[in-house]
Amino acid sequence: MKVDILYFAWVRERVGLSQESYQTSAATVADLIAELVTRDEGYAAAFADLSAICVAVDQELSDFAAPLADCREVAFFPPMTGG
Amino acid sequence: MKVDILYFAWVRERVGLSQESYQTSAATVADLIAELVTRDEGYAAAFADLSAICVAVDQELSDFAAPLADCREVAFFPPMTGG
Amino acid sequence: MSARVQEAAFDAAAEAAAFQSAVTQSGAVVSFTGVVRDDTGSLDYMFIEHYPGMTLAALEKFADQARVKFGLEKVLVIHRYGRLQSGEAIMMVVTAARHRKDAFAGADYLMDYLKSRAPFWKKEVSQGSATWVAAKDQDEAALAEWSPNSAAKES
Amino acid sequence: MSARVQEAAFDAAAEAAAFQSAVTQSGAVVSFTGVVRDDTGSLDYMFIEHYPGMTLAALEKFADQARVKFGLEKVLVIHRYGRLQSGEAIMMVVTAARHRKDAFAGADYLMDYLKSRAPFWKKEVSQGSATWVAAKDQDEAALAEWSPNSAAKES
Repeated sequence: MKVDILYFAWVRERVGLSQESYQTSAATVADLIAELVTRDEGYAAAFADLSAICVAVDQELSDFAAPLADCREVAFFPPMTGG
Repeated sequence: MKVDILYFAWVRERVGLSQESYQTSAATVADLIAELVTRDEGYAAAFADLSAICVAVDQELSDFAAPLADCREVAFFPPMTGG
Repeated sequence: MSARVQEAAFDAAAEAAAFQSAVTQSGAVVSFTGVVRDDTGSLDYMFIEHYPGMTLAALEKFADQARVKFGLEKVLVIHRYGRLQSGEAIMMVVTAARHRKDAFAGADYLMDYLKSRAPFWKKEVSQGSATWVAAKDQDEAALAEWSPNSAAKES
Repeated sequence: MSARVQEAAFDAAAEAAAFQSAVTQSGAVVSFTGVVRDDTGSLDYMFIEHYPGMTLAALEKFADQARVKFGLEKVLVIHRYGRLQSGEAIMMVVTAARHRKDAFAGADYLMDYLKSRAPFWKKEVSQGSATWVAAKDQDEAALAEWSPNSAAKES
């Protein structure tokens, strides 16, 4: 399965990318993160504290247990600070 | 003692006056009302339901037990509806 | 001076803009505008009576109370009297605070005081017949919630 | 459309005036404006990043939720992204309702959602050094109070 992964704010800065197309067989968001952190130090640093990471699946706020089947876009970012 | 009495909204309409100078020896607001209601039907109608009457003594919101000694201005009106 | 009482119409947008440009410390600005509404489609006009000797001092007092209670940087209260048509602004309150909750609470608090403790009385004239607007129990209840003995609303 | 996401500055006073002139049923209009503040006197600028594919839909969703929950006649949300200077308006929310408590609560509710659930991230750049603004526990707590299981804030 090919999925677009987006990174925002300091997650983007640590990963060093704002967007990438990624081939994965991860079943859930948690599985995807487990794959990503093995890729290099940037990913490891970005996901070092999972309590500081939020996720959106296909542009809806979601959680780490969410399944990735049929999903096209996953976004990782810190807690939002709008307003 | 001479005191200016002011009337507002439907209290004014029932009394038929917006302001008068009144000679009284009433010790409290309640005493003053007791005098006024004997004067004519307009006053009696204005003060028929005391739960619907508010009072200000010298331009400060007050109550019927308030003393009138040294006071210069007493105002009677229905509950306020600003805003 | 934080308060104005006037018969003339005011430009709520211009007032809010001037207020905001004078704010230097606050990240949060809340405004409330009260507008004459014609619920029945039969309102000729609204007439607002007030107590000239008392009104401005009362508004200034409530503005000061709100400023102290919520640590507001700046407060503005404008309230009209006289004859108003449907759609016209009756009054406005603007508050500025460092934190948004204080700006909201300050404006809400001021409105509760203006509704029930500022010496204004509204009369609606519809098809030639005049009715004094009755005070609402819920307005008195809203005011009571700010008292130190109430469980609600205190921060 | 109740929401706009834009890089360009907006005129909060003109937006509020246009909003109010389009309101026909409501006697109460509440606006909130968030402004960039330079607490330390050393802010070069604020940078707001957002998630373009998601932002507008999120704002529209929160505006709809507020409209339904508080019976609002009209809602407006404007939120900027990009580079902002101290004193510039970041965003504004305007609500119109028949009763003032609903207009206040609607704006307060929307602000709580925008603070913690809209995909914006603020970075402060001061003397060449950039810091991402941390989310506040109190913002998350404020949001939790609107949930049906919370004792507070429900009417």
